[in-house]
Formats: sequence, C-alpha cells, structure tokens
Amino acid sequence: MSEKAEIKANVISNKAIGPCFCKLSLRIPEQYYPIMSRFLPGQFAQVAIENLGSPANPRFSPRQSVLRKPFSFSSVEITKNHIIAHILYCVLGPGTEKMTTIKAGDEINMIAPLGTSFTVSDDLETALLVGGGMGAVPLQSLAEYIHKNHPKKKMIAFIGARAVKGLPFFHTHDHLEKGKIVTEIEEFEKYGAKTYIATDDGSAGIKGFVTELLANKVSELSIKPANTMIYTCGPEPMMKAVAGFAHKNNFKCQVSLERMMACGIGLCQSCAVECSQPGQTETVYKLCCKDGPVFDSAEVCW
Amino acid sequence: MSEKAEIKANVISNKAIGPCFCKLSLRIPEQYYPIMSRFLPGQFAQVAIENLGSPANPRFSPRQSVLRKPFSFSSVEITKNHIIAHILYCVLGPGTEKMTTIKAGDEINMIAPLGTSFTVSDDLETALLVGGGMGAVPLQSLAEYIHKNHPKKKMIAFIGARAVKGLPFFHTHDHLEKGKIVTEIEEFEKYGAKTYIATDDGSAGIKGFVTELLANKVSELSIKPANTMIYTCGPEPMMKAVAGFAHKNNFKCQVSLERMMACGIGLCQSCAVECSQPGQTETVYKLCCKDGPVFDSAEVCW
Amino acid sequence: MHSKTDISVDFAGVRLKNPVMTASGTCGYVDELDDFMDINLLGGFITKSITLLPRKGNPVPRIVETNSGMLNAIGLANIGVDRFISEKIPKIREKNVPFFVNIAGWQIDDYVAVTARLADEDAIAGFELNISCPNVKKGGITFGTDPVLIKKITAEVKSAAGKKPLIVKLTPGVTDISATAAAAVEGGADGLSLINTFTAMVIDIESRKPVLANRTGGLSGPAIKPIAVYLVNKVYKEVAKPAGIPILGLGGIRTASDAIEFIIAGATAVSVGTATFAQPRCCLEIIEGIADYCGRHGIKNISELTGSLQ
Amino acid sequence: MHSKTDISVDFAGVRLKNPVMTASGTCGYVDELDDFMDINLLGGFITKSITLLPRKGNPVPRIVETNSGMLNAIGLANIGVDRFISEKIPKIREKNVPFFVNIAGWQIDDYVAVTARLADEDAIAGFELNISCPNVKKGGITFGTDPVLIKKITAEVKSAAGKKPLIVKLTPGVTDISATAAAAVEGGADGLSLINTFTAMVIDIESRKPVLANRTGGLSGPAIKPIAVYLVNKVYKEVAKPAGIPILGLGGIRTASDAIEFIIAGATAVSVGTATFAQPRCCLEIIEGIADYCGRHGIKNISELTGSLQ
Ligand SMILES: Cc1cc2nc3c(=O)[nH]c(=O)nc-3n(C[C@H](O)[C@H](O)[C@H](O)COP(=O)(O)OP(=O)(O)OC[C@H]3O[C@@H](n4cnc5c(N)ncnc54)[C@H](O)[C@@H]3O)c2cc1C
Ligand SMILES: Cc1cc2nc3c(=O)[nH]c(=O)nc-3n(C[C@H](O)[C@H](O)[C@H](O)COP(=O)(O)OP(=O)(O)OC[C@H]3O[C@@H](n4cnc5c(N)ncnc54)[C@H](O)[C@@H]3O)c2cc1C
Ligand SMILES: Cc1cc2nc3c(=O)[nH]c(=O)nc-3n(C[C@H](O)[C@H](O)[C@H](O)COP(=O)(O)O)c2cc1C
Ligand SMILES: Cc1cc2nc3c(=O)[nH]c(=O)nc-3n(C[C@H](O)[C@H](O)[C@H](O)COP(=O)(O)O)c2cc1C
Ligand code: FES
Ligand code: FES
Repeated sequence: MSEKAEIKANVISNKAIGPCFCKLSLRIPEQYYPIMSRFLPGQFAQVAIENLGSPANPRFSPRQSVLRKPFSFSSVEITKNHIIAHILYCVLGPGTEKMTTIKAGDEINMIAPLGTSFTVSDDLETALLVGGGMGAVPLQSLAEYIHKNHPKKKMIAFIGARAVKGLPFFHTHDHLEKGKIVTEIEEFEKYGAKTYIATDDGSAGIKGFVTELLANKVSELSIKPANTMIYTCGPEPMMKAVAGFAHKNNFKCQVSLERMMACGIGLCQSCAVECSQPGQTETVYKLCCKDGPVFDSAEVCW
Repeated sequence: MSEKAEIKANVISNKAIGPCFCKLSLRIPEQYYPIMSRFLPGQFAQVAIENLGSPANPRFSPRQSVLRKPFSFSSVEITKNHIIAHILYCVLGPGTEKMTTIKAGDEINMIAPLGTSFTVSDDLETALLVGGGMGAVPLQSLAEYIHKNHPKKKMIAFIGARAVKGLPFFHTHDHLEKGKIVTEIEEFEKYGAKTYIATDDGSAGIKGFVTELLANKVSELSIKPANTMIYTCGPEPMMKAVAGFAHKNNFKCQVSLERMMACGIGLCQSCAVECSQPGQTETVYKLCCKDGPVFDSAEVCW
Repeated sequence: MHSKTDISVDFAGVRLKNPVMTASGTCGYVDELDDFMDINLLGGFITKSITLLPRKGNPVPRIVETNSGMLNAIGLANIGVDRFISEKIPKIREKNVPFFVNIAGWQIDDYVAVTARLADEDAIAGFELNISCPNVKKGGITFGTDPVLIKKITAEVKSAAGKKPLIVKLTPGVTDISATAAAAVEGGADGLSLINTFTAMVIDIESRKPVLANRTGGLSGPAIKPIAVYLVNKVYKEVAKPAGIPILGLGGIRTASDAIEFIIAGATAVSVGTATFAQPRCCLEIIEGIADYCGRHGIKNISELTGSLQ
Repeated sequence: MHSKTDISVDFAGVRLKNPVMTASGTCGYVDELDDFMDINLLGGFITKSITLLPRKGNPVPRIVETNSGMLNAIGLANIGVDRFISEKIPKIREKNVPFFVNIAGWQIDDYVAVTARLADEDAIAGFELNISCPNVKKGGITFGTDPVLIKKITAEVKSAAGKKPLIVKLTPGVTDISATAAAAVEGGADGLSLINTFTAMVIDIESRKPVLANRTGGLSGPAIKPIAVYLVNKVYKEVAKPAGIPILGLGGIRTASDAIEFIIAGATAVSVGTATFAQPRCCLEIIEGIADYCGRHGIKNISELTGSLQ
C-alpha cells in the first residue's frame, strides 16, 4: 500500500492569530484514514495553492504559483471516528498570503504524510524539545505523540523567539515561581512537558538565545546524555547551535530541516541536504523531502 | 474630468442562473458616482480577475490570467442615493469560471464605463432591439435607458437563441395569443417593449433565426425605415445578417461588436474593427474598445 | 522617516525624473493614459512603433491570453510618421516628460526616413529602434538576429538621428544576446533596451488552428520576467558596463519589486508594458515603490543600485 | 458513446501505448512515482540525466518559483551510471513500460561512455541526449547551440547506442532551432525532443543576490508553453516532417488540452515535467483526456492528429 497520497481535506476553520500567523484545521474524510493514520510527528504535507485567490489588497508582490507549498502538521488527532489535522503557518509571501483566503467549508488538496518523522526509542527517558519560531510547529505534534504513546517519558520544551509576539501560536500563561514571572506554554504543558522560553528582547521568559537556555537548564537539572534525545526545529543557525551543543556534550539530537521544495516527494532533487557518510570522507546530498525533514544532527554537514 | 476610471465596487450578489450563466450585482461606492453616472447603454467594464480563485474542480484548463475581462452592463440603476450595476456573464472559459467564485461582500476592481454607447436621437420613433444569446445583455440596458429617458418611443425586442435554455437570463412567461403559445421576456416587457423570440429548435417562440423573425414582423407590422433604428448585439454572423437586412431595406442600424481585448482602453490596438471611410476606397481599423463597441452597421466591413 | 533618495537617472544623455517609462506599443502615442494618470510623473514615455507609411496591422484576433502572459500580433498598426507629426507632436508638446519615439520599418531606408523626419522635432527626446518585432513577416526579426545588419542599421539611423540619442531594442530570440548588443554598441547605440517579446503560438484544439490570425505572436508579461532579468544581467556584465552604455530593462514588470530586480541586474531604467493593460496606473505605483525601497535601504542615489547584484 | 481511438504511437521505432511520457529530471529514476500511479500505464518513462560519474549537483537553493513556472539549477545531481545499472536497472526490469535513459556529460567521450555501458541493457528502450542543460557550467549548453558539435556528438553517441534509438533534446536558446534540429538529424538522431528550459534568474531584492546558489537556473512550466508550441511547430515543418523523424514535445504541459496543442503542432509524443510536481498523477489524467478528445472528434488513430495544424 502506498505511504502517501493526494488527500482532499475539508476545512473546519482557518483562523488568523495575530497579524501574520494562521491556523488551518482540516477534517480528513474517511477514505483517507488508511493513509493519514500512519502520520508520525515531524512529517509534513504539500498543500496545493494554485486554485486559491488572493486577498483584495495583497501585501506581497503577486505570484501565480503552480507548485504546492510544504507545511508541517502541528497536530494530527487520530481516533476511530475522525482524523483532524492542524497546520500553523506564517504569512511570509504570496503563497501563504493566498492561504489566508481559505474558508471553513472549502476543500484543500494536499499530499501527505511526507518525509521522515522524529523517532522515539523505547529506552528514551528524557526528550528535550528545542524550537525556534515556526520551528515549534512539528515539535508540538511530537509532544502530542510522546504524551499519547509514551506517557512515562519526561519532556522538557525550550522555545525561542525574537519577542513574545513571535509566539502567537501558543497559549501562554504567566505565573510566579520563586518570586519571578514565568511564562509557560499550554500547548506543551498540556502534554506534560515543562516549558522554558527565551526571547531576544526578554519580552517573555529569559532574555537571550534558546541555546543558552538549553545549556543552562541541562546543567542546572543535571540532564545526562544517556537515554536523552534532543529534538530541534527552527531557523538553521539555531539548529546548528543546538547540534553543536549536542555534539560537544554527547547528546543525541534529531533536527528537522527546511529547504525550498518543488515536489516534496523525491522527484526533483531540489531539496538537497549535505550529509556525511559513516566511514567516508566524501559527503552526499540527501533529500530533505524523503530522507528528511528529520535527520540525525550528526550526519548533517552544517 | 476623466471619463473612465478604476472603480472598486462592492458585490451585492453573484448568482448562478442555470448551469453556465451568472448574474453579478454590484454596489458602486459614492466616490465613483461622478464617473459611473455618465454610463450610457452599450458601454462596458474591464473586470480584474487576477486575484480570484478557481473553483475546486474546474471544468476548464487552468489559466493564470494577468489581463482583465470585458463585460457589458445589463443594467445600471442610477438614483441620487445609489448606483447599482449588473453584469450577466456566461461561463465559457477559465476566466469566467473564476468569476463564479465571487461572493457577496467581495470587492471587485473594474475599469468603467468604457467605449461608445447606443445613441437615441430625438426623432426616433421606433427602436428595434435584435439580440442573440449573450448579445441581449447590452440591449437590456438600452431598453432600460429608452424607457427612462424617452418613454414615448416604441420598442420591439427580437431575441434569438439556440434553444430555450439559451435564454436563462430572462424571466420568460408564456401566454396564449390567437390560440398559440407566446413566450414573452419580462426584462424587456417591463420597459414596455413587446418581445418576440426565435429559437433554432423551436423550444421557445418561433422556430428559426431571429433575422427571419425580424424581417417577418417588420413587414407584418409595416415598420418603415424612417425614424426607426435597429439596435443589434449577438454572434457576429447574426449581426452581419441583421446589418444586411438593414442595408437592403434602408434601415439605420447600430451594432455592438466584440473583440479579444487586452486593455479595453485604447492602448494595445488588439481590438481592431475594419471600417470603411466615407468617400474612400481604403478601409481603416478602428478600435472596438474606444471607437466601439457600438458602431454604425454601415461603416463596418463585414 | 526614510532618507530621501534621488531616483532621477541619466539615460543616454536624457535626464529622467525617475527610472520608469512606458513600453512601446502598450501606452498609445501620447494621451491615451490621461484618464488614469498624469504622464508627466513618469520618467519617460516610449511611443508605439512608428513606420514611414500608416499601417492597418494584422487581422484579428491579434491577442490571446496565456499563463501569466499574453501573445500579441498587432502587426505594427500605426498612423505613420506624417500623421504622427501632424496629430501627435502638438499633443506631445503639451506634456512635460521625455518622449522617445519607437521606430520600425522593413528596410534600413524606412528606418532612416522616419528618423530623419523626426530628428529636428524639439518635442522628441530620442529614439528607440525596434529591430525585434516578431509579428511582421517581411523584416523586423531578421534585423534583430544578425549582428552585421544590426551594426549597419544602428549606424545609419544614428546618423539620421542627429543629436538625439538612439536606443536599440533587442530581441531575446538569439543564441547570444551579447553579440547583438555589442553590434548595436559598435553601430553607435546610446542605450540598449531589452527585451522584446518571444515568438510563440497558441492553438485552438477544437478548430486546430492558431488562435491568432497571424498564427504566431509575441509573448510578453510576468511569464518571461526571469529570462529578461537574466538577459539584462548578461548584457550589463558583458557589453553595457564595459562600454558605459545604459540599459532599459523590460519584460514582465508589474511591481516595484520586479523593477528593482531589473535595476539590480544592471538596468538604468525600466519599461512597463503588459502590466499597464491590467493596471493603467501601475507605473506610478512602481515609482513610489522604488522610492520607498531606496529610502528603506539608505540608498542616496539610485545609481548605487544599478548593477549592484552580488 | 465515443468511437474508440487507437492512441498508441510509434516513437523512433518504439511502440508507446499512448503518447505521454514523463520528462527527464522530474520523475526520478524508476519507482519514485509508484505511490501515485502505476507507471506501466504511461506511454514511456524518461529517467533523470545520468552521467558517467555520480554527481552531487549544485548547492541549495536549487529551485525558486516564478509566475506560472519555476527555475531549477539541480546541476545534474545523479547516482552515476554504475549505480544506475546496479540499483535501478533491476527495478526497471520489473516495469512494463519503455524506459528512455537521458544521458548527460561534459565532453563527447562522457556521453559515449555512458551510452556504451547501457547499449546492451534489454531493460532500456532508448536514449535521450541532453545537450541542452543550462545549469552545468562546463558543458551542456555549448553543445546545444552549435550545429557542428551537435552533429558530431549525435553521430558518436548514435554509434555507441547500437540498435537503440537516440532522441536528441534541444535547447530553445538559439537563434534558429531548425538549424540545431537539422544538425541532430544529420548526425543520425531517431527523434527530437524539445524544449529544454530557458536560462533565467530571480533576484532577492533584499539581499541583492540571485535566489539560486547557482545564480541562474532553467525556466520551466506553463509560462513557457506558447514558445514551446511554436518551436515544435517550426521544427516539425522545417525539419522533422521532411526528414520523417518524430518529435517529443514538452514545455509547460499540465492538461490534456496542452498536450493536444503540442500534438497538433507536430509532436508524435509529449512529456510532462514541472506539472508532475504539483499533480503527481497528471500524466494519467492527460492520457485519459487525449483519448476522450480523440473519441469526441472521431479520430480513429492519433497519428491523424499529429501535425494537423491548419
Ligand atoms: C518540511 C517543511 C515544513 C514546513 N513547515 C512549515 C510550517 O509548519 N509553517 C510555516 O509557516 N511554514 C512552514 N514551512 C515553510 C513554508 O513552506 C514557506 O514559508 C512557504 O512555502 C512560503 O511561501 P510563500 O509563497 O508565502 O513565500 P515565498 O515568497 O515563497 O517565501 C518567503 C520566504 O520564505 C522562504 N521560503 C520559501 N519556501 C521555503 C521552504 N520550503 N523552506 C524554507 N524557506 C522557504 C523564502 O526564501 C523567502 O525568504 C515549511 C517548509 C518545509 C520545507
Ligand atoms: C465589449 C464586450 C462586451 C462583452 N460583454 C459580455 C457580457 O455581457 N457577458 C458575457 O458573458 N460576455 C461578454 N463578453 C465576452 C467575454 O469578455 C468573454 O466571454 C470572456 O472574456 C471569456 O473569458 P474566459 O477566460 O472565461 O474564456 P476564454 O477561454 O478566454 O474564451 C472562451 C471563448 O470566448 C471567446 N472570447 C474570449 N474573449 C472574448 C472577447 N473579448 N470577445 C469575443 N470573444 C471572446 C474565446 O475566443 C473563446 O472561444 C464581452 C466581450 C466584449 C469585448
Ligand atoms: C500589445 C503589444 C504591442 C506591442 N507593440 C510594440 C511595438 O509597437 N514596438 C515595440 O518595440 N515593442 C512592442 N511591444 C513589446 C513591448 O514594448 C515589450 O518589449 C514587451 O511586451 C515586454 O514587456 P512586458 O512584458 O512588460 O509587456 C508590444 C507589446 C505588446 C504586449
Ligand atoms: C527540477 C527539474 C530538473 C530537470 N532535470 C533535467 C535533466 O536532468 N535532464 C534533462 O534533459 N532535462 C531536465 N529538466 C528539463 C525537463 O525535462 C523539461 O525539458 C523542462 O522542464 C520543460 O518541461 P516542463 O515545463 O513540462 O517542466 C529538468 C526540469 C526540472 C524542472
Ligand atoms: S522536493 Fe523534490 S526531491 Fe525533495
Ligand atoms: S483593447 Fe486595447 S486598444 Fe482596444
């Protein structure tokens, strides 16, 4: 049986969250359950945008797109009776701007589920989720997955953003801890993951980089590399820093990368990721859409 | 003051009438009244379609359009307090198919009013309106105009179509006249125009061409060329036949022509109409968008 | 808030208050856009192609839409140089913007004759030589592909043009556009404009005939923009920059961002063609957008941007 | 209801059950589309370009979207002929559809060597010679623009190909494509495929750098279709028909209507490239649409349609 397919999903809602972020919620029709129930966290969809209109006064220079656009799932709720999938997207250009015109009741054509997923081994004890900006999206589905399938494992999430405005996908709430204001993120807390936030301007959580936060907490909480996995997704420089931290401290680390993708299904070779090969000096280009988006951070040539 | 302008109109409704015809009703915002209140029957609009989406399962091969599309107004209701404009369109290709996705509340960008109009001289006594298929659209606004501005003039409408299904824009009603079923068209009757229908298959009105119908009624009713004007719009072969009839019988005749148009405002020369020049053997190309769409049938080289 | 940028440019000796001009054949002769904008706000205005004798042009259909573009086969329909002088020049005089007359013909003598008729018209700032129109059967495109002919026609028209600058408009349909560009420069061109349209065809599959009466037409619009940007950059590096000659970049421009791409690639000024059909005011929006971009990027003089591709 | 049409075609001596093939570089090597369709339903399958040695290809970004199209600068990333033989040929054997291997290289010897390695592989139906890839710096495009070189490389590869047919893929970036087509035919080509992509560039105006790491890339997709249809028709009339050689038409096809345009223009078969990225099953929809069109028009054999432009 095929592992991925063209899926026509029904739009439940497409809500703006702040000026440039949106949440698209989809109901997957029954005929696609065999495909979509194979979804694993970190996998993504290629969403068709050609038939969409543009808003009346677009912010971005118009582009008449033929290609699909790749998006991670922030959550895929699978029960016997329904599958609901959520995509969180940031309006960055003409394609994502077109997506803001999607309405409840519309039909969306996507190819899914695509690519590799985050993996959770049985001997894992602690999962460290390190996300930056939009990169927190696939980590949300990872937290959901671990909570559901491995409820005993410990999760800690570290989320970085430029400012508190960069966290609009999240329901945050502040409370006092040892006399300091601590901002927590419901989306991770609800799966039992303790959250820590770092912002460049200190407008939420600590002021600084999420990598510093990670390093500090790992030492503060004496988290040991054995039986711990770092999962990270975010801007490439951030992931590079996290991978560097992991490497230096002997942590295993899975990274979810992004590339410009024409097909998302292994046809075009546009999404190359330079990787080292065990025991060889020569590097190879792997495909982000097929061999990734989730890679072992140690194999990626940063 | 400029005679035409880019107008942002508000969509009141966009209703399907039968499988491939639609009526788009627009509210013109007040700031455009100085422009739109100059509208005369026969003038048209260039409607922007670039920002429109396509329906989920389009019937036509996709085309990503940059250009606007030309449409006549079927009616422009001008009062002190509002201007409401109506466009009737037939879904013939990817552009008009996109227009079916327009919804109440949307904003439509059009350039209007464009081109020449039908003219009604003071000494006119009888107006013969001869329309075929979609060509009946501008004649509707002509009937509205004559009714409002020249209520004393007599109007008779002759409408041709392949079959009764080709008349979906109209509210027709049948009644018995001298023992025969007669179909009448409310859109013209309401302006005091008696209507006659011809269909190729006889599914409404008489079976045959609208030109035969015209010739028969003109002789039956002894309509004389003096102080009569034939106004015609429809497929080019039909208009050619009507122009031929007019010429042979010394009627004056105004025709509304269609051409593929890139700009609609006299910039591109794409909409050439070959015309004779009084007293010269050499013909010239006039512009359908600027010198037309309404021409004196005698000047057009058919 | 933003620093004020000088976006005026010197194009082939003509001062343009900004780098945005209309494109030949897409803006009429002079006053056709008046309902939509004050053309005096433009950097420059390039007229439709003018030929020695009036031309009716091709039969219809003359245009057809394509994905992100259109084909045209207008066939150089125009009123001819005599009527241009008697009917249009007086109107041009009323405008306060540099007018470039686009010249077309069938043989070198035609081009020379039209140019000579206009060389002394004060109202005209310069000429654009259309040696690249794909829709005229007898000539045009053949001039545009042969470097020897290009050099010859450029030289002869240049001497007919007197003191007025001559821009040569190049066709993209050649193996090496730098060779044709270099030929124009050798012939004495004061500027190069590129690109004209690509020869193309749309077939109506029901009738199995080409949609255009002329069978083929020229492809323009956003579809061709990335090819045009590449060609402008190539000619800038290989010919225009070394020769110190400005480029007028065009092909698919419809936003300020598009125009800025051409300028970064090497264009001193840009022309807007097909986009004007859909948005008659778009030149003005592009001018505003360029000024805004320059302000945001701290560019004092737009010349800093020309050819600044890294 | 409709009369049944025979839509199978003879392409350069290979029987295709229908005229629709994948396009090189847009469908992987063999099984990449299996999740979406049974490729045995295709007329034929054209592999990615194969070179003598494996190639990693260009740095990223390798693609960027444009209006109705995209640029790619993959740089012929491929596993090389050895791994192709050991890893892909066994999978090809399991398929029941004619496979054409697209061959690329830097000098004539490279092309000949790859072809020779595959000439005796029963699983391979024929070869397509890529002398027109715009994204490889050292060679490729230069071959594709020089008739003398084209004739030479075609002849040498043809003799290495043994009994298998050789299709030569042409670049649109030449002044006269009939000259390059004729050269391929003189060199012994059994078929011509056209068109490959146009060299093009997209500039990021914020960084003032080309978006693609390779700076330029090849433009494909619906944007270029009307140019491709014109070129197919030109080569059909001027070269292919007189020589009795079939054309594989491609460039922007995404619907049956597009494919039929190419066939009417003169293509015996068509390839679908960029459209497969958006609609992986679109080849099958195109095949259905062609059969439907032929039925509706009472066409008994699709060969009646080829070159039927009026
Ligand atoms: C596997 C994967 C998962 C993704 N998941 C999400 C997600 O969950 N939410 C979300 O908002 N976005 C996600 N993205 C990125 C998203 O695909 C792009 O933001 C989107 O395609 C931009 O399209 P546009 O037309 O609006 O803007 P464009 O004008 O195309 O691009 C705007 C900016 O985004 C960059 N960009 C465009 N496409 C990509 C890409 N594929 N990868 C990296 N950068 C790109 C461009 O370089 C440019 O700077 C994901 C990308 C990948 C590859
Ligand atoms: C002055 C004028 C007034 C018009 N008024 C109306 C109107 O009131 N209602 C209406 O439904 N249509 C009207 N039209 C025609 C309308 O513009 C076309 O049907 C429409 O542009 C088709 O666009 P499309 O993309 O859906 O189809 P396309 O695929 O572009 O065309 C479908 C078919 O229509 C023909 N066509 C396309 N554009 C034109 C055109 N401009 N003139 C003639 N034939 C064309 C094509 O050759 C093709 O056969 C008018 C045209 C003009 C010039
Ligand atoms: C309808 C039309 C008519 C044109 N007529 C001319 C012309 O008369 N002379 C000329 O040099 N170029 C002519 N062109 C080419 C344009 O000036 C321009 O080079 C080309 O369209 C590419 O720019 P664009 O994509 O912005 O339209 C014409 C283009 C169009 C679309
Ligand atoms: C991502 C990509 C990779 C390609 N790789 C090759 C290749 O390896 N060899 C080749 O001959 N053509 C290659 N092409 C060109 C296509 O085969 C085809 O000629 C071109 O894309 C035009 O067709 P289209 O518009 O249907 O895509 C490639 C095209 C794309 C988009
Ligand atoms: S996006 Fe096409 S191979 Fe990865
Ligand atoms: S449509 Fe452009 S001049 Fe008439």
